[in-house]
Amino acid sequence: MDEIQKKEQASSTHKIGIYLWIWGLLFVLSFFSYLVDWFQFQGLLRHSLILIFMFLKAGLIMAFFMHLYWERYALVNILLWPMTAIVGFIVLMAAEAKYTVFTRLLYFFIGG
Amino acid sequence: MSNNSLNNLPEGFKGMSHDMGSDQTAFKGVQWGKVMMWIFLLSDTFIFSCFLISYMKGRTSTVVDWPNTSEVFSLHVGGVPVPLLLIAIMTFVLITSSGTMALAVKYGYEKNRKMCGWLILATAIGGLTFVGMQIFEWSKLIHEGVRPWENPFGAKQFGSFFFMITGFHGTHVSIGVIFLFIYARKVFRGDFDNGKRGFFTTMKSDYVAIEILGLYWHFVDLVWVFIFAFFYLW
Amino acid sequence: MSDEYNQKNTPLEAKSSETMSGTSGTSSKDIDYVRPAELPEQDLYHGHSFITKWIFCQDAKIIGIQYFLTAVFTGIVGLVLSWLMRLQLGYPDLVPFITPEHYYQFVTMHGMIMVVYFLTALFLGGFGNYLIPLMVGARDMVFPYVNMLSFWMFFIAVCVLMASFFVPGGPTGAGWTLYPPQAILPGTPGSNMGIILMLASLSLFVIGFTMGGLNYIITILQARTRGMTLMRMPLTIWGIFTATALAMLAFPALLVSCIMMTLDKMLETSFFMPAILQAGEVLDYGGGSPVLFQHLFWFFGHPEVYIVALPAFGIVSDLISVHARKNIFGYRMMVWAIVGIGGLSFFVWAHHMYVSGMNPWFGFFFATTTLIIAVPTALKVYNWIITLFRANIRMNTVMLFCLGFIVTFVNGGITGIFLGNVAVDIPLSDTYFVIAHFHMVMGIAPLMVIMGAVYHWFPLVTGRMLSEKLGKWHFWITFLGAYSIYFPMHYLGFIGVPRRYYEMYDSPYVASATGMNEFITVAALIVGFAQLIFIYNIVSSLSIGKPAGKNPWKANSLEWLTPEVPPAHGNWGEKLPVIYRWPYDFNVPGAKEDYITQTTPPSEVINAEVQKT
Amino acid sequence: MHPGIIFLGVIVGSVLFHIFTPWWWTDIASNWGAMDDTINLTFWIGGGVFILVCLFMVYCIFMFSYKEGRIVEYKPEDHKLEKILTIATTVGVIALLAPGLIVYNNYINTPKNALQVEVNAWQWGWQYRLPGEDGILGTAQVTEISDDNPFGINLDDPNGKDDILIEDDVLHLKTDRPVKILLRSLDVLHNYYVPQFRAKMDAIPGIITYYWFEPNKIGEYEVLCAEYCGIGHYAMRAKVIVESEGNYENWIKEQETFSDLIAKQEKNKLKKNLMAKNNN
Repeated sequence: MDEIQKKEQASSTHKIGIYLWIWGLLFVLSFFSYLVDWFQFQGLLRHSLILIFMFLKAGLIMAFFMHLYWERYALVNILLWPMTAIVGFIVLMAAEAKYTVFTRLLYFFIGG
Repeated sequence: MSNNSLNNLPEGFKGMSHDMGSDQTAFKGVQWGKVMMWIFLLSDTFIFSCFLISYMKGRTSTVVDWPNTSEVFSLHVGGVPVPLLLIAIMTFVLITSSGTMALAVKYGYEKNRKMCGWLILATAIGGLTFVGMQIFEWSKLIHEGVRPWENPFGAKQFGSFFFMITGFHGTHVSIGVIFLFIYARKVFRGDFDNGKRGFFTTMKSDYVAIEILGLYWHFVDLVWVFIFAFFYLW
Repeated sequence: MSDEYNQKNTPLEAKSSETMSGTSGTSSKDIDYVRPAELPEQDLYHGHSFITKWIFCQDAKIIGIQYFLTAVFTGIVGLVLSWLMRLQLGYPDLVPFITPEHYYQFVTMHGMIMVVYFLTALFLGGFGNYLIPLMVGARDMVFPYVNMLSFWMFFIAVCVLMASFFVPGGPTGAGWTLYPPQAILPGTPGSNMGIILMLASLSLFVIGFTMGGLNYIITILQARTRGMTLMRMPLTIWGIFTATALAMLAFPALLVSCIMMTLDKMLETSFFMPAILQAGEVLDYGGGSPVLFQHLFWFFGHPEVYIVALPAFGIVSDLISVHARKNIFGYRMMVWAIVGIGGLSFFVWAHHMYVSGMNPWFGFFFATTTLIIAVPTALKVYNWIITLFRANIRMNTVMLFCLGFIVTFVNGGITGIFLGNVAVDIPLSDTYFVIAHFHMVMGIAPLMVIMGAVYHWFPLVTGRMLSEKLGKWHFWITFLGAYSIYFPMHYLGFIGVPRRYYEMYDSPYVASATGMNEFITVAALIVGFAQLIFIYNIVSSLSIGKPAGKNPWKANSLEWLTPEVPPAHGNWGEKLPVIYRWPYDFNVPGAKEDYITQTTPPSEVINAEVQKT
Repeated sequence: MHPGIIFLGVIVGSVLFHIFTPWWWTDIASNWGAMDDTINLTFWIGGGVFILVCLFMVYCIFMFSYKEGRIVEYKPEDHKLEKILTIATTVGVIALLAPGLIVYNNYINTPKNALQVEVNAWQWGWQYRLPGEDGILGTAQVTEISDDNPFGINLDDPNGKDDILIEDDVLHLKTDRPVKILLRSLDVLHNYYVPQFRAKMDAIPGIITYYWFEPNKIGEYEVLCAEYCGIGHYAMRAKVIVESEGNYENWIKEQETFSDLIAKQEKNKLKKNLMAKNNN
């Protein structure tokens, strides 16, 4: 057990600097995503900026605060591959939502 | 139980195939509790994803205008409306608490009891502040007439999804806060140093518990990142 | 599925290279080398009083039995409900108290009980708890306390479910799919307390199951004994593992839809509720989407089908191999098929919704993914029957149930291809063809496996054999009866009889089916009563059954190799077992006996021409 | 008796049942013969696989029943055989899928000349709306429905004025003319299903769904609700009458349009007002 703990410690106690760096980056990124709203960007620009900052933040939290960057690939892959199901669900539901709103507008309001 | 079987393991994808092909454990050197938290968080990710996907479907397919979140969630500072101010502060608080939690985990592994305990306590207070601000936000909106079943700003679903998603997230934060306080007490009492047995489970305490709690707390923060992006900003 | 990728690079040969590099020593020692233990011995809580030993027990074996008995109890309730339904369909007006309200309540509760509270709980909670620690060589589940909570959460869920029979308005009659808007509107029986209790019960079930599921997954991944690689696990464990992984990822969708529907019911939110005009009044709903519920439900519901099927696949593979005295054919392909089916099952859900009014273009996507899933499933069937080829088949009750499984599963699988292919599904969906299909493939087929598994593992659990004679009667009545219930039922679907009809003899072209409906009802009653033989067999064998002794079937897998039979708490006595091979080394050329247990070191069977490690 | 005999009996019995069954498809009365063809194709391929697999199983249990000392084959894997089986299955699956997708493509693409019929479904009944001379249905909403406006047609939509309203559950259709059924539900899920036409689709509140078919056989057909919709589900029937063009034209002439309905109501109102005045 000692060995394991030592190993664990080796992978879990990192220099305090890295945590402070990530922390700072998270604040900056949050501030940027707030600015997206402040400047009232619209359309594609707004959405892509929101997504970029979101994924950067999420990635930093997962990789460094949750130590995923230092975990072995077996665990990382087990955790990330199921997300494909979510991605598929999102894509299909987006298509479904578009279809729903299309039929609603067509048959309830616009006609023709 | 000393052995060197966990040293010199191959890294990267090679390491992955080695780990998966080996006996005893698939995740080398990862404690049971930590795997449990990870798999639980994976399951929880699916819960939040389903909530957010439903929200996407609901928001896209309603023909009534969606309220402008930037206005709905604005605060008046000196008579001037500042968009999303409260939400920005909440995000700030949650990220702060996430940072203190990360440091607590680090000091926990270094067996720095005092530092670890105080940082957990700071995290708990951050979480409590977050919940407090959420309560403020809810009461403000309720005061303005937003209800789960209707609201004066636009689509009915706005209130429903707002209360449901932030409520579910808030519940997660609250549960986390409770556990943070419990663990802060345990750390100060020295349970993790002397391996005191748990009250319910009768299992020995270990500093890895702090990391497990940390995983949960960071996950709560992670979810907030997505809620912030999709619900407030989009 | 996640592990799909990981497993890809897992050659079995990896072991041998490790063996070589492991130690320096004499050559005879070399071939028996197994890596030393990575983890310390598990810390176990041993109960002392009656309560901690038998009721709030942390031993996975006891929890497994608790799960089994609770699930069987709910299953019997479901069975009785199905009789009542069949009586109404076969002999309308014979039983006066079956009104349409009651009929729909029976339909709903029967479906929900059988799918969730019976089959899921039985396979994963029952067999999973009992077999996982034994088969992977662990002392117990990794979190015994959480495991205990899991059962009690399930127990509360069952209590809430049963309570809904006694509330005003009765249980919900919304159909087991609980489709809104009708599930929460007054036109449906039990749309007040009934549906709320149902949703609450499902949520509790999900929470309880999550606790158990974490245990199963982590025990399999992180608590295997020395030498037990993933590719040496019995297929039972693979099936249960993949099913649990699916459950962990699919149940969230159910939980979310339950929460949202509860809010729709209690707070009048409009998640699933568009503008609705009922009884001349426009209700306070607006803008919601009922199809969203169906998507969420089937995103859970289709993996759920495999949550029931995959453990059955796994268990039946083991039973066939042991009783045919031959290794399972294509073990690696079997594993890949299980994992592949599991992974794909998240991309096929909307084949339940071809005529639901979803985006019509989805039909192409989902028909394709669904038929892709048919390939690994078919391969599994081939491998089962190839295993029988040139084997030495014991024609006992267990094997009969396995054969019954193959027949019913192939039948149900092929009708599944009808329903998965979108153009074929359109005329058939929502008819009796669907009912016949899913009862054959996820009712009767898994039930055959459960019964076979009970005959197989009863000696392990109780130390006594079940009666073969009664077992054979039980099998033939159940198999022939069930087959003659569901095989003709497909043809009702061809005529076009829609499902969930309380009665329909006023339609001209259905009148011809009267005779068949009566026949099916009689068969259903007979099959139901035949289960009394089973129950009698179990109860009587507990005291008068032939003592089984150790390893009565001469099986290889680890659960039969415990020092005590039935296994005690902690399973393995002083020392954990060490594993040297897969569990299917039957009739290896050159070996003295027709089986080589997993714990037999290579040096003891030096003459056997073992091909796999 | 050897169990193999009984299993063989089950297989032979299944085949015989299939051959001699009196229960089979109702005679098709629409253009969806292709659906029946794909079903038959699936039946032949699937049924063949079922028989082959089961016969092989029966063969095995006859030949290899337990005998002490029997030589058992020890061959954990056979890559060649596995590959052949995989490819054969894949080919079979493609053969089943491809025609299905082609038929489905027809199913979701309505021909241009299709006659639109809107079916309104509620607990538990049906009514219909047909476009008038302009061939366009007016927009409608559930929230607009009232005694004066039983279909909830938007009053400011000019296309709706000449819509033909049929407040009855009997629908007449012309033979050999494609029909696009637009399904609108007022409360819960329903499904407008005529077994002889093969086609079906759910009616969902909140959106409009559709399907099409071309009736090609004169006669009366029973409509069933095929999606569970509450207590009255089993009794939710209607009737479709497929008739020749002449009869159809006669029928449609007798039906009331939305503007007729409005005019009638105006008249009633006037009458009522007059009566009220006279009484004063």
